[in-house]
Amino acid sequence: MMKKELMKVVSHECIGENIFELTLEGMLVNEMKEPGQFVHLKVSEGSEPLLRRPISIANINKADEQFTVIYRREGLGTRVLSEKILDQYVDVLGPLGNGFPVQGVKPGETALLVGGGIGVPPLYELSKQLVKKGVRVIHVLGFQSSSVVFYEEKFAELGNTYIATVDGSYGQKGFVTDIIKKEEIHFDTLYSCGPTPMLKALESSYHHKNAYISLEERMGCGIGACFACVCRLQDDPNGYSYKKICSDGPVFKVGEVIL
Amino acid sequence: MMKKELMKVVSHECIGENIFELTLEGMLVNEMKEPGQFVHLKVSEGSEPLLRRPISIANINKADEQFTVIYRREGLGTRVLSEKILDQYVDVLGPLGNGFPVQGVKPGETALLVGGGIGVPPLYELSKQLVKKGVRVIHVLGFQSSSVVFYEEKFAELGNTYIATVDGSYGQKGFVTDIIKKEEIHFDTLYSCGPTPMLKALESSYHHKNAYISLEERMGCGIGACFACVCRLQDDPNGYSYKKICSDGPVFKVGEVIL
Amino acid sequence: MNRLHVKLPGLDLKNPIMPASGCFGFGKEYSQVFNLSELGAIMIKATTLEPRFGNPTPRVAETTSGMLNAIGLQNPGLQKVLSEELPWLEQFIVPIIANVAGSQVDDYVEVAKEISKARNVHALELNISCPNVKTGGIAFGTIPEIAADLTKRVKEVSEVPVYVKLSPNVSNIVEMAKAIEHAGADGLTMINTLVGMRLDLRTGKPILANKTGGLSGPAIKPVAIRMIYEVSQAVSIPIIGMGGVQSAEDVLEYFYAGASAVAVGTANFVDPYICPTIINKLPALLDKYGFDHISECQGRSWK
Amino acid sequence: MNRLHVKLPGLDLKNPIMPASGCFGFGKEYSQVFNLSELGAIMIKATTLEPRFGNPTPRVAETTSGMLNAIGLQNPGLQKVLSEELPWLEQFIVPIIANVAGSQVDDYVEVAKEISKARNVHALELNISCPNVKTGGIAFGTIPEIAADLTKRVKEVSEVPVYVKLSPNVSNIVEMAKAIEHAGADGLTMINTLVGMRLDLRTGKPILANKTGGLSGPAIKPVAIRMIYEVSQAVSIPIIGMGGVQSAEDVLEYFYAGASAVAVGTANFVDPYICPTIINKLPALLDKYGFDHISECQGRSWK
Ligand SMILES: Cc1cc2nc3c(=O)[nH]c(=O)nc-3n(C[C@H](O)[C@H](O)[C@H](O)COP(=O)(O)OP(=O)(O)OC[C@H]3O[C@@H](n4cnc5c(N)ncnc54)[C@H](O)[C@@H]3O)c2cc1C
Ligand SMILES: Cc1cc2nc3c(=O)[nH]c(=O)nc-3n(C[C@H](O)[C@H](O)[C@H](O)COP(=O)(O)OP(=O)(O)OC[C@H]3O[C@@H](n4cnc5c(N)ncnc54)[C@H](O)[C@@H]3O)c2cc1C
Ligand SMILES: Cc1cc2nc3c(=O)[nH]c(=O)nc-3n(C[C@H](O)[C@H](O)[C@H](O)COP(=O)(O)O)c2cc1C
Ligand SMILES: Cc1cc2nc3c(=O)[nH]c(=O)nc-3n(C[C@H](O)[C@H](O)[C@H](O)COP(=O)(O)O)c2cc1C
Ligand code: FES
Ligand code: FES
Repeated sequence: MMKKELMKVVSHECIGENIFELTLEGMLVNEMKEPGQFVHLKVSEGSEPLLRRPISIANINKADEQFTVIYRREGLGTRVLSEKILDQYVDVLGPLGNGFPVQGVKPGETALLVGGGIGVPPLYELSKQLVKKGVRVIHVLGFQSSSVVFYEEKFAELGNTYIATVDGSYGQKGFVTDIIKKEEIHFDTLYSCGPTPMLKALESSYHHKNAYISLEERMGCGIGACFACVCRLQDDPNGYSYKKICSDGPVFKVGEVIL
Repeated sequence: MMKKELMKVVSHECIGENIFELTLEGMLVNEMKEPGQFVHLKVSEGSEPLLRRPISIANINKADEQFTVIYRREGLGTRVLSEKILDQYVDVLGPLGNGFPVQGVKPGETALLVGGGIGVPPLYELSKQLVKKGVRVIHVLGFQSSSVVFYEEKFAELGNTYIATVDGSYGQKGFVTDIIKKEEIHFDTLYSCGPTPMLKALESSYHHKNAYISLEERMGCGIGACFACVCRLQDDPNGYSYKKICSDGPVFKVGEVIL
Repeated sequence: MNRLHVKLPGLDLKNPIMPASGCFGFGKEYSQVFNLSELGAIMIKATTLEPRFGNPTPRVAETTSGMLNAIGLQNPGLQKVLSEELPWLEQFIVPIIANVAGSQVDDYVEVAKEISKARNVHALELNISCPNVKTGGIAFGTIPEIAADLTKRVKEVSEVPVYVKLSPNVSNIVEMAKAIEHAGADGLTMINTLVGMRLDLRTGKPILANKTGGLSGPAIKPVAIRMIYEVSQAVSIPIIGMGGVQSAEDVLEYFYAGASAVAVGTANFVDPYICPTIINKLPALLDKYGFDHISECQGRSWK
Repeated sequence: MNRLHVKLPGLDLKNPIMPASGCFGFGKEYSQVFNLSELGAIMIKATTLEPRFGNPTPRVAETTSGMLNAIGLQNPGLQKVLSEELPWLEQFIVPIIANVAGSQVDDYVEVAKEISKARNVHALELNISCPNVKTGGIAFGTIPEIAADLTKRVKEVSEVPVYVKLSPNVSNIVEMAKAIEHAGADGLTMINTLVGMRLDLRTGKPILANKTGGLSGPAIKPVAIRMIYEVSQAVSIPIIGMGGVQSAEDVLEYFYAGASAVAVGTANFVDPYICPTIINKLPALLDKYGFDHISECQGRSWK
């Protein structure tokens, strides 16, 4: 069930250039289930910024009633968020949306998790849940450059982890799709989150596969009421059918919606 | 010379119901001269609130490059200000305006300082400077009720101090003007700051006296450029003459401007 | 005595607070958050004769203390609203105000005629002011004669009272309001969004795919208050006010200006509990300012 | 090469940043803070034929991310501006844009004729859009024919190029702009303030003594951007843009929208150093987005 709660900052660290890892504590954590769901954060009391900001859940720690998000400082909202200090509170609405189906892969099978930039965070909770289930995980994570690489070791603890950077300053130079081909990675299920061009490239290569992708769109309500975040369906490209990324997604099966 | 400076909070205390005493440190203090001048504070970085807030200088401590203001938490601006903590910074523009003329009274003479509510603060620096000059000071301070009385002892250290409260919960019940009459206070010069009805009452009783009053008005720029804070002159009530409270005032000689 | 009870044409409101059209869908999402029967009324999403997909995305962009939207009246069309959305809402004890939109007069008339027959629709709100659709919408909202004609035509067929939603993007809001009153409207709702735009610093292009969008939120409140102040003195039909309402204090300001009920739009996105929160805070606020009943506040700025 | 140099009718600007009329007086106060020669130009406070005291106080009220003002064109009148204010400004190397206001056409004509002869006045800005004076002002700003006629009359007598300042309180800003261009204006400045109001929660009455006031500040920026975007595509005379500018980024957005120079109003009150600060930050911003010269940004949203 979606809840709204003022959650306490229990840790907040800069883990890369403009990349922050924020852990919040509160009862809302008990509602979190699927990896790939997101929270909608109100970062200030007033109307500056006015709207909430959607951020993916990167790690769920039910024992301590804590969860973690990883975000990039972009504009006003994430800048204000980045100024929160220990013991301050953040207004959280969540968990929202439908995440990655862990049941989409069986124990013993292989799952490939492909993340790009700030799309990497939700894959961490996903990977944890898959490993727990007995699934073999392989991670291919793409970043702009070495300064914004994060969580490499954490992912490596869970499974094979390849890093690509666009400028070659870390890991292999190039895009995640290059690595998948070069390393001849085979998998039963693909899970991905990242920039649309990356998702499009994956879709065109693996549309026949069991693949799930997580989308982004500018949001208003985050709960399905305002129609800000709709996308069209591939089998009705000019019709009236649609999905809402916030409440039907953000994760869709590859081939379902138009990227 | 007016300056703009980010000044450091060196002390911030609640000294009455919704009454705060804030001390700031920085080089701008070196520019402060007359008691009764004010500073124009920007309490947040963004546009919420957008405009600066005028607050009188209550105490100047040149030795430590510190000054103090006392303010009442009213609306958004003073609420945000009240949340500033030690070592944070406040954006100060000042000192602004023309204060109380200390040269309006000679050593050995008696000055009566009459304050109402949140008009009391600038009288403290004034009283200090008068005492230093060898002037005998008498304070008559009016407040709404006991919960918002402040600085009684500090004023008492400088001279005779009478307190009036509207509801009689502290000091004498009634208005400052009642006390002046009842106590048969005699004086050479009158200085006053407080709500307009109080100033009007003083004006009608003491218009023939050497008296100075400090006015308030909603302000834009605070420096004389926007014409938000003009008032008319008593000797040209319907003409084009005017004074700007921010830059010609806030202190005027009684009888000069229309209240 | 219910201190918040307000009676308007067609509407017996247990309190004067309702979500604004387009900011609450057809209620389903918010029903997960609170009991919709707590609301004074619900203004449902604009309904058009045929289904609409609306504009391409991005459809929203934030501005200082406001937001732009260009949803483009996406909705499932009259038939589905009648067969699915409205019946679903019948489980709640709350009057529905159906927001009606179209590209031409006949569309409005057709939708109004059918939707006004629905059991829980107690009033219509003619959306003659949507800035985000290419045809119709805003033209109806800026030319008094056209608005008046539309109002008349809809009044002829509607089985419930008709409120007309005014656009703030006009030179003379009073002239507009009077023309609509004269044409027989039972009430006014105001204001719809101001037309605005935001550009992307990197590309230089508009952030919204539709380029322009409707500005809502606290930024526009002073414009709404001014218009309601002016219009409420010039007409004798009631006004449901909206634009940037975020708190019980804002509701009071709208009543002072001349509104008889208040709708909450953008603030629902910020805080899904905002409507019940405001409703619960209103009695204490009436106490604070010494009112027995909320209707005592109505028009206080000019009365 | 001066990357900020902009040439407009009558105006050779070392940079495209200038304080907006009414937000900088006649420069004296801000000259205590920085050297006015740093500015691209100065738009001085509205000048009328006779001195004006303006409206009663309170004249300003704050709103969410904006402010309302109802100064009422207080100014010392044409003669004093000619004999005192303008000569004082001659010590600075900065072109002056004289904001001209009046209650009737003849007033405008008279002021324009005289003030355009002043040595440092390089252009006029016809204020046909002040919402805060009872007579004139806004009527000129909402009816295209009246605005066009006024423009023509002033053009006949002015010795310098004439810019006309548009009101945003109109149904059709493009129609207005075209009529004014057609009448011979050399440029446009936009936008003036939106008409708004704020009520006092305690009394229920308007905070401003004038009741309504002009809304300025960041709240109105999306409306200004949209209007400049529309007008710049419809006319071929240049636009000086304004409304909520607070940063070099805002200036870029105005250029993208279609402005050729930018004025800063309310932000001067927030930060008296804002104009030189923006000017100093612009070159680095041009670097960041890969422009050699600021004029490359002009109209990028639609070009
Ligand atoms: C489902 C979902 C999950 C996300 N998860 C993460 C995450 O885990 N970590 C992370 O760093 N970012 C994530 N994002 C992107 C994040 O929401 C934006 O970076 C953030 O909203 C930018 O806000 P801002 O105020 O800093 O930037 P601004 O550019 O100032 O934002 C202005 C407006 O644009 C919207 N906006 C801007 N960029 C985006 C974007 N890419 N997607 C959606 N809205 C945007 C903002 O929400 C806001 O309304 C996610 C987005 C979505 C939709
Ligand atoms: C020269 C001068 C000196 C002052 N000195 C003090 C002082 O020492 N201590 C103190 O507590 N207060 C003082 N005030 C009053 C103080 O400025 C206001 O209480 C304060 O601005 C209220 O801001 P707010 O955001 O809390 O309230 P809000 O009501 O939310 O303010 C909204 C707007 O109204 C203006 N405003 C509201 N009330 C006043 C007022 N009484 N005078 C001027 N503007 C107002 C604000 O500046 C702001 O622009 C002084 C005012 C002036 C003009
Ligand atoms: C996302 C969104 C969608 C809207 N859709 C509609 C609509 O379908 N019909 C309508 O009449 N108004 C619509 N509006 C306007 C609102 O009903 C309301 O008039 C406006 O947003 C001002 O109120 P606010 O500032 O509280 O949001 C919409 C507003 C928003 C923000
Ligand atoms: C206090 C104040 C006084 C103003 N006086 C004038 C004026 O005399 N003439 C004029 O054309 N515009 C006047 N304006 C409008 C501004 O020049 C400008 O168009 C408007 O404020 C929008 O810009 P901003 O948001 O940067 O303030 C005034 C604005 C303010 C806030
Ligand atoms: S963000 Fe409102 S429907 Fe998705
Ligand atoms: S506040 Fe601007 S002139 Fe006084």
